[in-house]
Amino acid sequence: MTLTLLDELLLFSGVTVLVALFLGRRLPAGWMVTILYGIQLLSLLKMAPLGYGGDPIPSTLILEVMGQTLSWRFDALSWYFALITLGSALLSSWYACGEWEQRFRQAGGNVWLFHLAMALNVFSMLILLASGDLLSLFIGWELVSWAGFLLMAMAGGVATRAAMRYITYAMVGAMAIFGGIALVYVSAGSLQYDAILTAVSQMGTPHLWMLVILFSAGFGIKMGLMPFHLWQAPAYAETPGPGSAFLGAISSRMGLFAILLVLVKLFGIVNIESLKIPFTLIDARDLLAWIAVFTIIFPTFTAMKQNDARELLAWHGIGQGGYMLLGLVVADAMGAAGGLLHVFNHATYQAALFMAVTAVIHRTGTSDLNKLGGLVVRMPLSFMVLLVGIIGLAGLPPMNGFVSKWLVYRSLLNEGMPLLFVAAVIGTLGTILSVYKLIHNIFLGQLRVEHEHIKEAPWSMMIPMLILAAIIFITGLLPGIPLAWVASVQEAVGLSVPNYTLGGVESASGSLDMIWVIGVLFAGFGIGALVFYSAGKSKRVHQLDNYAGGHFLTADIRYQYSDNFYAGLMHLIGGWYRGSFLWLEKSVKSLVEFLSLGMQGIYRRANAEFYLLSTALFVIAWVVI
Amino acid sequence: MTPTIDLELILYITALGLISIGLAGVVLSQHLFRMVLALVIAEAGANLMLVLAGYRWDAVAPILTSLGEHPQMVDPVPQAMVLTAIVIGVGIQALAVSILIRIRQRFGTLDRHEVAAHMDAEIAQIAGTSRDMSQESPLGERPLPPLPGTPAASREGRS
Amino acid sequence: MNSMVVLPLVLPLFGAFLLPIIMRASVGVGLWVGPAILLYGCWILGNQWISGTAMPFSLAIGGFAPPMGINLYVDSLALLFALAVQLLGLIFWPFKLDPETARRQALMLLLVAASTGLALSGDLFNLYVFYELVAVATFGLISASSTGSAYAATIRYLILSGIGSVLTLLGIALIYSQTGTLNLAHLAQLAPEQLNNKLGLTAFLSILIGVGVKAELFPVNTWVPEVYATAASRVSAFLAGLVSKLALLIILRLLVLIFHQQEAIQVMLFLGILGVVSGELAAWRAKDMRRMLAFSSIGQLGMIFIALSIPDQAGLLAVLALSFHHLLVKSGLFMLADGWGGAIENLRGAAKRSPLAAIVFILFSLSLIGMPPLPGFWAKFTLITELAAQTSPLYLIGLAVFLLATVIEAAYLFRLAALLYRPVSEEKPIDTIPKPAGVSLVSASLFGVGLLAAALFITPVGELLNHVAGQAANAELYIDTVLAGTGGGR
Amino acid sequence: MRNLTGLLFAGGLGFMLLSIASGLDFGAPPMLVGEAIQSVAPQETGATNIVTSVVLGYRGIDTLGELSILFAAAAAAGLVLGRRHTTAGTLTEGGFVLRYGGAMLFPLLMTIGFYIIFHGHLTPGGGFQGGVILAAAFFLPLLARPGARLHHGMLSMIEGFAGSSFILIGLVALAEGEAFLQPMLIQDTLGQLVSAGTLPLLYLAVGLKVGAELAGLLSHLAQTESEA
Repeated sequence: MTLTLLDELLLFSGVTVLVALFLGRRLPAGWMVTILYGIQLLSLLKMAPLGYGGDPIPSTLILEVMGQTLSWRFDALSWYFALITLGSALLSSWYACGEWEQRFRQAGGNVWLFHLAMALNVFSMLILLASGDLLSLFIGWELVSWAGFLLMAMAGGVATRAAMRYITYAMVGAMAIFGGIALVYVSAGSLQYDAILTAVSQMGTPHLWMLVILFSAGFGIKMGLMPFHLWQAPAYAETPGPGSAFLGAISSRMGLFAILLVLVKLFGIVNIESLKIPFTLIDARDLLAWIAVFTIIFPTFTAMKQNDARELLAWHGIGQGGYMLLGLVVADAMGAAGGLLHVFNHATYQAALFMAVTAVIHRTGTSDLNKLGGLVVRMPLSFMVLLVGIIGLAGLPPMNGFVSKWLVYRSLLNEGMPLLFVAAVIGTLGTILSVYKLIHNIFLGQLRVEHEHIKEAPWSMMIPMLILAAIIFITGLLPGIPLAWVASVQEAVGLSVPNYTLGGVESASGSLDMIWVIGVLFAGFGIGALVFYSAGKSKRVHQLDNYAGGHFLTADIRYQYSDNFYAGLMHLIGGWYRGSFLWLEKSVKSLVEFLSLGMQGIYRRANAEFYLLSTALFVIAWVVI
Repeated sequence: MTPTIDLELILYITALGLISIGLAGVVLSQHLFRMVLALVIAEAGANLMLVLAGYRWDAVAPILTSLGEHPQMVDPVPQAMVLTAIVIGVGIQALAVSILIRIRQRFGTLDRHEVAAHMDAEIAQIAGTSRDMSQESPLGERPLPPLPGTPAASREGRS
Repeated sequence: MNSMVVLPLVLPLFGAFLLPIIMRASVGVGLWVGPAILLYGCWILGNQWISGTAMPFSLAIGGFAPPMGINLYVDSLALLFALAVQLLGLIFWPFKLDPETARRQALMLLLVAASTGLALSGDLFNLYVFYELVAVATFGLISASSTGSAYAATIRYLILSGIGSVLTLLGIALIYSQTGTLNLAHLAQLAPEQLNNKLGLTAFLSILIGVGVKAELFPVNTWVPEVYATAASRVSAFLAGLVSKLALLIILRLLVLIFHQQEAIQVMLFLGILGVVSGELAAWRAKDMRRMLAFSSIGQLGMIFIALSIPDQAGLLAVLALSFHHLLVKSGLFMLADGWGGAIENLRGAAKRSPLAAIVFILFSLSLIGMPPLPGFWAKFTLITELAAQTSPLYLIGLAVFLLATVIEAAYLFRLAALLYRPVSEEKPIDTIPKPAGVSLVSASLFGVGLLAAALFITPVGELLNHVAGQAANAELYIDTVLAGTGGGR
Repeated sequence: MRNLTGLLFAGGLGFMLLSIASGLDFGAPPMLVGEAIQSVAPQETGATNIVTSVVLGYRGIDTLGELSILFAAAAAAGLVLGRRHTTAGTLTEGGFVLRYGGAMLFPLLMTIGFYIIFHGHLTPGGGFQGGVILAAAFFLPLLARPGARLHHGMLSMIEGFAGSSFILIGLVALAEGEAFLQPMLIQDTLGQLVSAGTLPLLYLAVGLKVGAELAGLLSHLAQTESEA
């Protein structure tokens, strides 16, 4: 029996877990684990043909358990997601090594547990991505959920609380999927993908509705789709720094992966489109699209109100997931490509942003946007990375976020969905506003006195950030590189493929060539720079070497305030922040509490004999009469 | 002898009536000893029901008096079973009474509600939990992390 | 030696009768009597299992052929349960030395013997006798913790169980009046003509409610929280883990062999659903660990009742899988509760005091929730696929309730797990945090190891259970073995 | 309100059960097993009292279980009530008639008890009935003299050995290659005092056990009453 490449990869990943488990208490554990992620990435790159339309690679491991066959294999879809997973794991782990780790340990954190949790997350994600049938998918799904719980909960305190919330949501999702799997199993007689494919074509509408609802709710919870989005931001924001970079980059995309696999590949968009909602003009696909759009808008505008940098980013992570789903359910060649490409792009800039913010926390000790400012002069490289990241997040050229969002918008217009388009643009507006708040409050404005002497982030943290920034720019310049992978993913799940080039996409309704765009942009920058430098000499002065209102400034006077940002805007739209979903969540919880109280009452204030008597009476009466 | 409907009905009414009385007694009485007594009554009913299952018109007790021909005899199996059931009942009643003695000594009462209240209190005391069923938030709760849209979102306010 | 199977049933009785005398003569010898008997029982049953080519077989007590005499019916299901009884009896053996040791150990032996009898017996009234013996022994063991609350809990349980017995006896009387026999196989033969009517149904429901008292059937399970909260953990573990399953076994046999009416099944399904709902919801707010486990046990038993309402092979497989899984997990959890038994609040930071216990607890919780590679997942998987395959909408409601209950279960179990890992508050010395006693922790870990082993060998275990379920679901096999068999041991 | 409901429910249940039970063919039971036993019992067990052959033979294990229940109840009661018996010194002594009447009844009751036990296989009666009378014999003096005590060690000896000899008799059969509790030594004529093989021995064991058990239980109850 020869090991396939997939076996090799999973083996390395398992070894990483074991190393983290047994050797993780030694000092250089972080580096060891990082190197092992590197090896895993290399092993994944050996499977690179998958990214260019290669045949799926099976694992030799096939288990027969309780009459079910469990198998694992990698195809283009798995490979694409695995690449993002391992890439972000490698960089996050790299970032964690060295100074961050020492600081974390000094603060009472458990470095061993952190690396173990990361390794477990990666391992379980790879297992999930490799799943070759619905049952192994569910097993991987649960593993990912619990591994994520471990990483989120390990910081203790508020983090544990957020993680508990997460796991409750995740269990709801898992149980929805479990129920869905049971229904599928009954109608298909097997959980193999082939059998399900044939079974789906014979399913009645109610059955299909039920399955679509169960699966999209189940997977959607992990993605933070609209009614189930509340858990995500606190959970990710409270995870230890590099962990949140990793989780923010890829964890909730597992939901998207599963949606792709089950709803798109197995059920087929066509089938979902055929599910009409009675008395309305919309069908299940439109429903999903609108959920996606609301997932873009609401969390993005919630992010705008955050005063904690990490919470702000985490809320954005939810919103960006909406773009991906939106692109996917539009499901034409360009839309799906945009959605899938956005997974990659989002992972890069989200990781970069979390890392930059963590670097700031590392140096200043706070992520409160109201207590920072002016750090650009002290941490210029981190500023650059953050700038690159927010440009990507806002979807502006020249970074990669622009490409994927452009594709999504384009396809919305092409497919004649102007309302969705407008809604998505509103979401982008919110994004731009809130990321400006982020960069302004941290890096621009007045440098605080207490931050006068801080230094740039250490190189162990800087290098991964710079690598990410470079990737963001390069894939923005040459989107054809990831688009090639995306195209093979689309092929693998049975969607049509756009006509992509190295610089973008060509289509009859409008092409995009980022090389040109960026060329023009940089030409513009060049002109601007020319004007700036030719205008005369500028002098660099200390920020307090200034005056206001006729007085010289001193260190204890603030001449620039960064809190209560967007006061005017909030005055306009503030009334819309009602916390309705929070209210919903609370009411569900209170309902459970109430019922629980009632049930305890049944048991505690028991007249047990009366119960027995009445049960006997009713049961026998039911039979006799 | 001709079987009469009356005897049958009377016997069944007696047996099932005893069970019903016992059940009602257990449900209605507030005193644990009375509940035990009601249980005894109900058991008597069930035993009677069991022994009725073997009754036969025109038959004698299942004991051979002479070899060879013997008259029709009633079913011996329910009789044996009822013997067993009675003894089981006696054992349980004796145990019940001895437990009642102890409860009386510990709690000074045999009223079911008072005993239940004492019991709840003692369980809670041993476990170290608060006994009341107040609406306070369940264990492990912490105030939620700063929420979107609430004024408290700014963690420390202005600096 | 098929006839040896009677020994694990009789020897514990023998030992129990003599134990007070032996103890009086020599405590040192007396302490070894019980474990030796149970070990011997394990050995016999294990041997029977290994060499069990001739299974199932029927063993006539006293050599009287079945419909007249009482027979033991030994199939793999009965043997499995009998073996579990002996093993758990050994694990939960009351070692504690005090003036009452002899009585407590004698009661434990009686409990083991009666439980073995429940697993093996093939006669309805004989089952009733053993059921009562289990009850009495249980009352004794519960009240052995000799607190006032234990006595109060016992008497409440006793009265409820007494009414249950009355109903059971009534059901037996009705069945006997109708058919003139009590042998299960014989009844199974007669049932299609004689018990497939209202009378049969009434008899079954009376027995169901009566036996349901011990099987923690909603709503006659109100004794559960208070008894489990007051009894010693080992006793609670034995009750929750095994005795409830044995009561279920009676119902299972009746369903498979005798009563096939839809109404009977629907009642069970309905009450099972209510049991799941009430148990899991009540556990959500429970403030001390034993009560939480008790409520969770009610919920789990409700799930098993739901599974039992599909009395074919696949349903029985789910019943068995859930039962044995619950047996392992709940026994282990109750062993942890021996020491962790108090208020949940006090457990804050307990992981620091006893890391192993915390890990074992998490393992059990994960399995209880149905985390995939662990056996709990497979048990739940078999159940939900079966439920989804049923046509009646009540089953789908059962499925939905089952899934929602799992969410609640996960929430309260992991709330506790997270609490275990909370940092300890400063002013509280670490020694004051409760910690499971050594022996209990070892037994709990033993159950944990068993769970992991089951996870590792899930395929053979699954096949085994499937085989057992197949044998148990085969009513013809039962009838043929008992009535046409030669009486096995003669 | 709940009282009314309880009453109504109990009545309703009884009524429904009655309507079910009235469907039974009273007085002409099917007696499938009963008939079969009646026809073969005298030959198989050698007892003229067929109830006895059912109790000790056909359903012998039931009887064993029942003995165990009694034993369990006694042990549990002992566990609950504890060993610390205070003699009830405060209770008044019984009068002359009571004391001496009790003493005089003692041999009488013993004789009757043993008679009933030994004739259990021939006539109505047997181990249980006789055992109860034996227990009464021991308990009567206790009532007459509240200060008196039963010898608990003796009682537990009797109950232990009686119970275990029941099982031993069964096990001997097993060791002989027969089934557990199979009746043996049946060679005598039907209806004699010494007949029915091991059955009278079993009944003796049952009688002694029941007597000891009940006496123990009762004295436990009687003596614990006054404990503070």
